[in-house]
Parts: sequence; C-alpha cells; structure tokens
Amino acid sequence: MDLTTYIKGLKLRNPTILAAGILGSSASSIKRVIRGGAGAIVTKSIGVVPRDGHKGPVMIKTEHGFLNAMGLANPSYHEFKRELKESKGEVPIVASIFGGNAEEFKEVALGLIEANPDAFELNVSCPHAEGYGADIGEDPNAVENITRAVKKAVNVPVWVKLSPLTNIVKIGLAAQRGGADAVVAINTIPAMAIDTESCFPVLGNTVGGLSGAAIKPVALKCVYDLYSMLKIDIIGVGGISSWKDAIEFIMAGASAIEIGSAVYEDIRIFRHISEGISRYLQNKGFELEDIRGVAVK
Amino acid sequence: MDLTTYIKGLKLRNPTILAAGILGSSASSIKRVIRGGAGAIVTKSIGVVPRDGHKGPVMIKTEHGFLNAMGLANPSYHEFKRELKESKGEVPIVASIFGGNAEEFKEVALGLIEANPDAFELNVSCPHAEGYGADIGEDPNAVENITRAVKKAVNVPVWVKLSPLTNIVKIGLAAQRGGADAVVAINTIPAMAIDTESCFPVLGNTVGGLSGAAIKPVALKCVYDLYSMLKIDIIGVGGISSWKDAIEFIMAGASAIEIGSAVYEDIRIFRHISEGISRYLQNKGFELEDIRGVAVK
Amino acid sequence: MIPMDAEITHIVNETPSIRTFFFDFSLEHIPGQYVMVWIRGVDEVPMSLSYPNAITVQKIGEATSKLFKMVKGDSFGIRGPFGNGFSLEGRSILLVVGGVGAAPLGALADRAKSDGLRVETILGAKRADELLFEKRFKEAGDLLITTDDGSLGHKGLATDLVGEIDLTKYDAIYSCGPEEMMFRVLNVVEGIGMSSRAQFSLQRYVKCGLGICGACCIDPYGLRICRDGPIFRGDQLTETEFGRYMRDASGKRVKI
Amino acid sequence: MIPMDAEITHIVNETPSIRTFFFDFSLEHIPGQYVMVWIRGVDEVPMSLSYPNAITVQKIGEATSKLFKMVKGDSFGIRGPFGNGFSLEGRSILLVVGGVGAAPLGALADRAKSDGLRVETILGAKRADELLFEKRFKEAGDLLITTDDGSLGHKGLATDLVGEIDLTKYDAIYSCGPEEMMFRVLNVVEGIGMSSRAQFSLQRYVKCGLGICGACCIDPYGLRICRDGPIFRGDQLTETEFGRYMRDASGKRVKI
Ligand SMILES: Cc1cc2nc3c(=O)[nH]c(=O)nc-3n(C[C@H](O)[C@H](O)[C@H](O)COP(=O)(O)OP(=O)(O)OC[C@H]3O[C@@H](n4cnc5c(N)ncnc54)[C@H](O)[C@@H]3O)c2cc1C
Ligand SMILES: Cc1cc2nc3c(=O)[nH]c(=O)nc-3n(C[C@H](O)[C@H](O)[C@H](O)COP(=O)(O)OP(=O)(O)OC[C@H]3O[C@@H](n4cnc5c(N)ncnc54)[C@H](O)[C@@H]3O)c2cc1C
Ligand SMILES: Cc1cc2nc3c(=O)[nH]c(=O)nc-3n(C[C@H](O)[C@H](O)[C@H](O)COP(=O)(O)O)c2cc1C
Ligand SMILES: Cc1cc2nc3c(=O)[nH]c(=O)nc-3n(C[C@H](O)[C@H](O)[C@H](O)COP(=O)(O)O)c2cc1C
Ligand code: FES
Ligand code: FES
Repeated sequence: MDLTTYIKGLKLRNPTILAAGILGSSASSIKRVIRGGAGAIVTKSIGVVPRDGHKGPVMIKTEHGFLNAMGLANPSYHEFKRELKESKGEVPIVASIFGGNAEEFKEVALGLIEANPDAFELNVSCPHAEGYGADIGEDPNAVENITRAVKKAVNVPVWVKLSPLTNIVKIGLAAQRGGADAVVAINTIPAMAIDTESCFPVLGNTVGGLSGAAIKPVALKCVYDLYSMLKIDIIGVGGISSWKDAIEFIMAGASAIEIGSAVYEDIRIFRHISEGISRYLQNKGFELEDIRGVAVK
Repeated sequence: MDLTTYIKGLKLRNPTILAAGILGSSASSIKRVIRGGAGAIVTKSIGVVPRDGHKGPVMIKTEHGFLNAMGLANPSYHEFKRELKESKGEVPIVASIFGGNAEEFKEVALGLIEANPDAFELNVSCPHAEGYGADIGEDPNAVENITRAVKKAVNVPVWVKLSPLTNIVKIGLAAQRGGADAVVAINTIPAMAIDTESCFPVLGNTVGGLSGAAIKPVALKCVYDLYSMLKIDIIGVGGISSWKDAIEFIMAGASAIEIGSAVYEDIRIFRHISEGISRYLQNKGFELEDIRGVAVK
Repeated sequence: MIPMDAEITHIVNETPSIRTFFFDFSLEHIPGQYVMVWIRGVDEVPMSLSYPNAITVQKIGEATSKLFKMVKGDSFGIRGPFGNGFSLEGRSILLVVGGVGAAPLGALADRAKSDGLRVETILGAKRADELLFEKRFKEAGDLLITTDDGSLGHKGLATDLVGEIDLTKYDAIYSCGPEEMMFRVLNVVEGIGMSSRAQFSLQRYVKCGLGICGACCIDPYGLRICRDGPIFRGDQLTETEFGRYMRDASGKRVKI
Repeated sequence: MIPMDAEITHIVNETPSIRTFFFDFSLEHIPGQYVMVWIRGVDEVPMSLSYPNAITVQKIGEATSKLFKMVKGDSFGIRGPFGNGFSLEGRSILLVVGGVGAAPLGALADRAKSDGLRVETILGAKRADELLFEKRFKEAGDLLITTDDGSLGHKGLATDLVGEIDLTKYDAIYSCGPEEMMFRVLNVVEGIGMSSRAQFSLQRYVKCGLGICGACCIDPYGLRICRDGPIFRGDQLTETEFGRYMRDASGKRVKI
C-alpha cells in the first residue's frame, strides 16, 4: 500500500512523524527512529543559548499517560547544527525551534539553516518554560508575527505547534495569516501530580505537561476544529499509540501525525502504525486520501 | 476522624460532593447518592426551558476516561423545583444552573429559590452546548456579570464552575470580582472520538467532553493555579476516584472535592473516599486543615 | 468502549411492525441484558438481545425507522451487553409477554428450555399477525395466546389470563411488555404475596447505559434501569413510580 | 508511577565519601538495574541498587550532598527498578571495579556467589579508605586490590592488573567504574576478541529513565543508557562515543 504523504513542500514515505522533544536530541537517536520507520523527524526544540532543563523528576509515567517538565533542555543552535547535519538523508528532518520573541526565533532558524533542515516547527506551546512556549502561544499577534518573521527568513516550510489550552482555532488562524505551511496540534496539556506521602509536587518544576493516551480525545477534537476552519495542512499529535488512533486523526483531517510518548512501548511504533494503516486501507479498499477529513461532516 | 468541611456559608459532614450532571436529576437519585456518603450534592444543570439533550451516543467509556455530550438535558426550573424540594434535608443541596446570559441565570436562580437550595453553582463551562456553558465562560466580563447578577438576586452562596480550556485563573478572578463564594474546577475537557469502522464521530453531538481518570492531572493543575491566585474557596473536580486523588486536590488547595464519573465504579465512592481520607489523616497524625494547600510552595 | 461494528447478516420480518436483525458476531449474555444500538447519524437506543447475535425491534420512531430501512450488509454500532439480566429460578416458570416484550423473554425461554425447566408462556398482542416468537415459545413449553381483537387465542389481554390461573404453582414469573400490562401482573402477584418471585423487564429512557447520567432512575430509591436493571423483582417495584409515571428525555415526569 | 516513599532505616558510612542508605522495602531486581532517587525539592538522580533495599552513593554535587544530610527516618522517593541489569553467564567470572562502581557489582557478586559461580574481583580506589565493599567481594570469591597511592594492594590502577592476567580463563567479565577505566578494559578485551563476553555499566545523564526524552543516547546507534542499558556488552560499545565523549545536561558533547 502506498502511504506517500505530501505536506506542503515535503514528501514523506509515510504519515508518521517523530514528535518534538522525543529522542530527537542527537543524530544517533534520530537515525534510530528513522530505522524504526518514521516518515519524518521533528528534532528537540532548539533555542539561542544552552539550557540544562528543569531539575528532576522531569518525567513520570502515570496510569493513563505521562507527565513531563523537561524544561526545553537543549545545547543551543550553535551546537545542534552538527546533529542536524548528521541526521539529514533518508527522511525529512524538521527542526523544532523556540525563542522568547520573533527575533530569537529568527536567530535560531537562521543559525540552523546551514545544516539544511527540511522544515521548521515553531514551538509556541511548551507549557512549562516561563517566557517561552505557551506564554507566547496564547497571543494571536505574537504567533502571527513570529511565524511571519521565520517565514521571511527561510525558504523551507514552516509549521507552528499549537497549545490546546487556548482558543486553538484562533491561534491556528493567526499562524495561517503569518504564512505557516502547516499547524501541529497539540503540545502537552498543563498538568501536575502531587505525592501524598511527602506533600510535594512530583515534577521538579512543580507543573508540567500531560501527554500519552490520556490526551488523545482532546488532541483529536483540536485537529477536527482546526481542519474545519483552516486551509493549511494540519498535523495531529497527542496520545497516538496505534494505527487506529492514527486513522482517527486522519479522519478528523490530519495530513500526517506525530508520535511522542508511544515510543515508550517500542521505537518501531512508526513501522507498526504504518503497517496497520496499510492493512486497514487494504481491507476497506481505500486510499489514504479517501479517509482524510471523512469524519468532518 | 472529623472531616467536617466549611465552604463559605456551608457546613459539610465531609469534603466529598456529587458533581453536576451525575445522577443528580431527581430527588430519588440524589438521595441514593446521599446514602452513598456524599457530603453535599450538586444537581444536574437546570435551565429556563426543558431540553431533551443531544442524540445518542451521549456517553461512552474510553480506555482512560469517559466522553459525554449529554447536551444539558433538563426539565426546566419549573419542573425541577419539586425534585429540589424533595431532595432537601440531610446534606447541602447545590443547584447547578445555566443560561444564555445574566438574565437567564437570574431567572433560573429565582425560579428555584422557593425550593431553598443551599447554594448555586453556575455552569459557565459546559463544553458541548452552543451558546451556553463554555461559550460564555471564555469571557471574563460575562462571567463577572453573571456572577454578580445571581449573587445580587439570591442570599445563598454562589459557586462558579470553570472550564479548563481558558486562562482559568483569569476567569476565576472574574468570578471572584463578581462576588462568587467559591469556584469549582474543572468541567470536562472538549474532546471527541471517531469510529474508524464507520468513519463517524462516536458522540451523537460529534464533540463532547472528557472526564474521568484521564483528566485528573489537568484538573489538579487548575486547582493549584487558582489556589495560588484567588482568595475564595476552590472546589476541585476532575478524575477523582480514590482517597489519594482527593488528597492530592486538597494538598493543591481544594476546600472540598466533587466526584463525577467515578460513581461508575460504585455509588458509595463518597463513603469510600471519606474513609480513606480519615485513615490517611490518622496515620499521618494530621487534621484535614493541615494538608490544605500544603503542596503549594 | 467504542461501539462494535455489527454488520447485518440476515433480517426476519417477524410481524408487520417488528423485525429481527441478525448481525455478524455473538455476545455472551444473560437473557434480559440489553445493548445500546447506534444508528449512525441518528441516535443510539437500548435494545434487548433476543438472540446472542440479534435484536428484535419494533418500529417506533426515528432510530427504529432508520433501522427498518437497513438491508443485509448494512451495519450499526453496538455497545454492551449491559444490565443485569433475568435470574432463572426453580423448575417451573411462567412468562407473561406483551408485544415486543417477547424479545428478551424469547431468549429466556430458549435458555430455560435448555436448562430443563418447565416453561409456560402467556403471549399477548393486538392482533394475531403481531404475535412475536409464537413458535419459539411453543417449542420451549406450553403456550397460551391472547389477542386484543380475538383474532387468535383468548380475546382480551394477557393479564386477563394471569388473573385466572393458579400462579402459586410456578417457582418464578417473568414479564416483559407494555408497562400497564406488567403493572397489572405486579398487582396480581403482590395480592398473593408472590412479588419477590416475579421479575420484570423495565423500559425507561436509557441514555448513557453506564449508570452515570441519572436519566433512567426510578423513584423513590433511585434504582437505575440501565445498571441496577433493566430486570427488577416485584418487591423492588411496589410503591415506586412503576405503573404510575416515567420521565421523558428532558427528565420531566410523564403519566403512564 | 508516582515515586514510592522510601524511608531510611539505616545508613552505613562505607568510605569518607560513600554511604549506603538502606530503606524500608526491598525491590525485586536484577543486579545492575538502577532506580531514580528523588531528593525532594532538589533533583532526581539515577542510582544503582547495591542491595534490594539500598543504594550506595558517592557525594558528588547537589542531590547527593542533600542525601548525605539525611538521617534515619528521613525519606526520599524511588522510581524503578529500571534498565536491563547484568546477565550472569558461565561459571567463572571476573569483576573489574572502580570506586562507587562497586555498587551494582557488589549486588552482582552476591548473586553470582549464591548461584555457585566462581567470582574473582579486581577492586580499585584512590586510597585504601576509599575501597568499597572490600569484605563483600572477598566473601564472594578471590579479591585483588589496587590503590592509586599504593596504600593497600597493588599501587596503580585496576586496569593495570587486567592487562596482566589471562582473561581467557573467565567466561564473562563485568566492569563498572570511571569511564576511562572501563574504556581501558574494553580495549584489552577487544584486543583478545573477548568484547562480547564483557559487560559494562555505563553512566550518562539520565533524565526521564523511560527511554523517551533522548538525553542518555549514545552515538552512533542511539542506544539508550536508561532503557537499553545501563549494561552493554563490549561489542555494542566498540566504535561508539564510549570512552571518548558524553553529553551534559543540555545535550552538549563533552570530552571524557
Ligand atoms: C432496556 C431496554 C430494552 C429494550 N428492548 C427493546 C427491544 O428489544 N425491542 C424494541 O423494539 N424496543 C426495545 N426497547 C425500547 C426501545 O429502546 C425504543 O423503542 C426506542 O428507543 C425507540 O427509538 P426511536 O428513535 O425509534 O423512537 P423515538 O422517536 O426517539 O421516540 C419514541 C419513543 O421511544 C422511546 N425511546 C426513545 N429513545 C429512547 C431511549 N434512549 N431509551 C428508551 N426509550 C426510548 C420513548 O418512549 C420515546 O417516546 C427497549 C428499551 C429499554 C430501556
Ligand atoms: C545508571 C546509573 C547508575 C548510577 N549508580 C550510581 C551509584 O550506585 N552510586 C553513585 O554514587 N552514583 C551513581 N550514579 C551517578 C549518579 O547518578 C550521580 O553521581 C548523581 O546524579 C550526581 O547528582 P548530584 O546532584 O549530586 O550532582 P550534580 O551537582 O547535579 O552534578 C554533578 C555530576 O553528576 C552527574 N549527574 C548529575 N545529574 C545526573 C543525572 N541525572 N544522571 C546522571 N548523572 C548525573 C553529572 O556528571 C554531573 O556533572 C549512577 C548513574 C547512572 C546513570
Ligand atoms: C519528554 C517530552 C519532551 C517534549 N519536548 C517537546 C519539545 O521540546 N518541543 C515541543 O514542541 N514539544 C515537546 N513535547 C511535546 C510532544 O512533542 C507532543 O506534542 C506531546 O507529547 C503529545 O504527544 P504524545 O502524546 O504522542 O506524546 C515533549 C513531550 C514529551 C513527553
Ligand atoms: C454525564 C455527565 C454529565 C455532566 N453534566 C454536567 C452538567 O450538567 N453541568 C456541569 O456543570 N457539569 C456537568 N458535567 C461535568 C462534571 O460535573 C465534572 O465537572 C466532570 O465530569 C469532571 O469530573 P469527573 O472526572 O469526576 O467526572 C457532567 C459530566 C458527565 C460525565
Ligand atoms: S441511562 Fe444514564 S444512568 Fe441510566
Ligand atoms: S533518560 Fe530519557 S531517554 Fe534515557
């Protein structure tokens, strides 16, 4: 079954993409995910200066998902250029970047451009790093300006990653106005856990983001809403761990899907999900295109 | 162990409260929940005119929670007065009400007042009824005005139920300005599911709200944020199904907690959770008051 | 659970207004349990399992009419089985059946027969051609028929016969049909102190099917049709709303 | 999982810089597996289980210093056990241990002894008073000691001895200690074609412990210390970053 997927300006061998911040911090881990079947890679979010990230615990597995507050740990674009270069080859590599304002986003994008990323994903939605991510992503003007600034600076596709804790369609439209080629929904949902034995919040950063199976129905609704209102491609992410999940997102209008927490089960999840999608399409006698947005009545 | 709980103007035998829309539609079901140990009851949300609610499926159990789009089915305040009267007695009964604007909220509140509810809970956060609930609850001015209107009209405590899909602190502060005696967080999170066999969204209303275990870490974070910024009581709700969950919410600052979906396991969940809280406090040598907000550093 | 996809393998026209829809899998269930049937794009409605792989449906309104337009190969969604089901007790039982109430009781008759019980059935309908599962009940044991218009068997109501026969000879009595009918049966068994030996399959607005939403609760004890029922013993129903009123989709009381 | 609450029952001062913290429950584990130790309000750090109910910790920085301030009755959080652990193979094994690397290898020695294996240990430390689990290794089999300053045993490095003895007589070789030390061991076993019979316990920045965040991956195959390791065979490590560089908390490469 042919799963070739086109997202404005990019051609993917299949619609499964590694989500930002998951095993995407070095060329070696990226290549391992490519061997695991991913159709494209989004790197860890990269910024202007190195960040060690938050104190631990930075991530725990809960009964229904995962909580994390990594804190945008990254070695800065200066250092990451090398990883990006070494990653290039088999599948499109999308550089996730963040900054405190349009200038910083532009600086990081331009800083990485010599490593030839195939696209950029703008992280305006990380819920647990003050002054970054969702703090910016709540403001439609900021999102529009940042998108426009990066779009002007580079000549590869630009995706904008959205937070669920806003009027997501409003922010998605802002990204579209700014020239985004696609939006990615969703980042983790702000969340926390408390240890009743010690009375301490469990995450080192106190609060963090919820990912994994728990958030799937929420992410799906975001994709559904965005697909109804936006013209550009929607990339779905949040709790996808099976081919059925992936198909739900495609039926809600996703052009492709990203997989994050589910690498916990198996790094080859990308291959498994692609195979599952193929089997499903074959059984039903559908092409991938036939089911895109089909649940949006 | 004494679990007596005070929420501005109300005295509860324990901090467990039935959440709105759960078995709260008739005096008989309310009394059954009281026998199950609840410290207080919030009724189904009541409006100006009868509503049949959405077409089915109105609710499904998912792997990690529940999805529902009941559609604010209710027989109107005219009809519900009788149920409210018959429910009164053992524990405080809080009438949940909704409307399209401040006038309607006021009409419903005044309409029910002769049945002597012990408090009102204003539903400005239902995610799946157009023109009601969260459509209003996104706007701080609307929330402030509605709260003030009801507060002026009645002389019992008024709670405001918040949606997680907004800047919840902003809306909480608006409720506080409007005179709310407490805020209740959170209502369900907008969500959906798609049947990959038929390509149909599963809920009759297409989209609905996620409740149950999946949303607990999100609700907890909301309570935590509100407790840090508001002066009035916070009532926690969302995914609570064990005494440990309840204690997490109290440690995040909740004065009391509401239980919804977990009645699925056992209607006596209120008793079980109270007993668990008692055991915990006894083991630790704490009073209930000692742990309130203790995780907020 | 996401509803299972049930593909129609076979449709039986039972009566002018009742059809049985067989689907492509079987559900392990206790007779009396129901499923939520999702007619996509229309509604989801409760239906008793009349066979492990079938529901037997009377055309009533929107959802059932849409179902009646379906043909072999079409499909609907199924959640369940839900509810408690009948409890088979003793050696000799009586079934009092009205109309489409034969759906769960047909399944019960099959089970009782294969368990070696003595089964007697009073089967009522408006007219002879509206009698449901006549052959099925006959195969399970003795059958008495009543029709409102006398077109077959006794002219009158199933409950007329219930008043006439000696009920004490049965270990258990099972009834499903219009609520007025079941209410009369309840009154009769109550009169002779047998209400705890009678089981009734109730119909109320069932919405969530999970015991959470409260739509199906009956006064004054708050018993939930969808979870605690749909089968209740007579002694659970005396001095309740049963036979008096029920609630519509909004929760408003309506007289029966 | 929410970290389990581990209450300190007993503290052993092993060396001037190393302590063993026993806690109030035991974890079923394979020697070599680690736990994430949550020093509340400070940080969460990986520590090998030195006993089913203990970790043995060298004071290094923030978290370990805070731990060293704790007394009996204090508690920390524990997630785990995580990782793969050592695989015990053959009948005669050699342990090459440097410093606090004795934590997992002490547990392995106990297990090997109780399984009836022949255990020989080369235990190295800076000074005599920094030797960890000397008695424990002696009880498990033969023990050779090296100290940098010659204050006990052979003066020099553990790896000096490794170069001198005939390694082919061992079925398996296990090593944990400073990476320079393990790298030398790797070079020796590689030279004699035994790298697949040697197992190394690696230390890298471990953040999530779940195999998701990518912090602990080693070049060029992307093996994750936290999930695929922390134990790797020599043949998995040749031509990798091992012994050459590692990454700091930000992901930046730093020379070893
Ligand atoms: C436990 C249980 C088992 C049942 N088993 C059978 C069966 O085996 N065969 C059969 O033909 N019917 C059965 N029914 C009744 C069946 O559910 C209704 O006839 C059906 O819902 C009508 O749907 P509709 O859309 O065609 O009618 P509508 O046009 O929606 O309404 C017509 C009437 O149907 C009833 N109804 C509608 N929706 C519901 C609902 N969600 N729950 C209950 N009643 C509703 C109401 O009385 C309503 O006034 C059962 C009901 C229950 C509660
Ligand atoms: C699988 C594994 C098992 C280990 N077992 C033991 C053991 O049994 N006994 C023992 O004493 N030590 C062990 N360590 C090392 C131990 O984790 C570090 O010494 C500890 O993290 C230092 O924390 P700190 O806050 O005191 O130091 P910091 O002040 O935070 O940093 C000092 C140095 O410690 C290291 N370090 C800090 N945080 C981490 C981290 N999250 N992961 C890895 N290294 C880190 C870095 O090299 C850092 O430069 C193990 C490490 C790993 C990866
Ligand atoms: C450990 C971890 C680190 C993450 N880091 C980033 C990041 O750096 N940038 C970003 O945009 N999203 C980040 N995310 C969010 C994911 O890319 C993804 O949006 C989210 O986890 C939901 O998908 P999932 O349920 O498949 O994990 C991170 C998520 C996790 C779990
Ligand atoms: C079936 C159902 C109906 C609900 N109806 C209402 C309602 O009428 N008004 C309201 O404010 N909240 C309503 N809610 C939201 C709950 O009161 C509660 O906020 C939410 O379910 C989260 O709590 P839980 O996880 O304990 O269920 C409803 C929830 C469910 C599951
Ligand atoms: S139908 Fe919802 S409780 Fe019975
Ligand atoms: S520490 Fe996160 S992948 Fe290993």
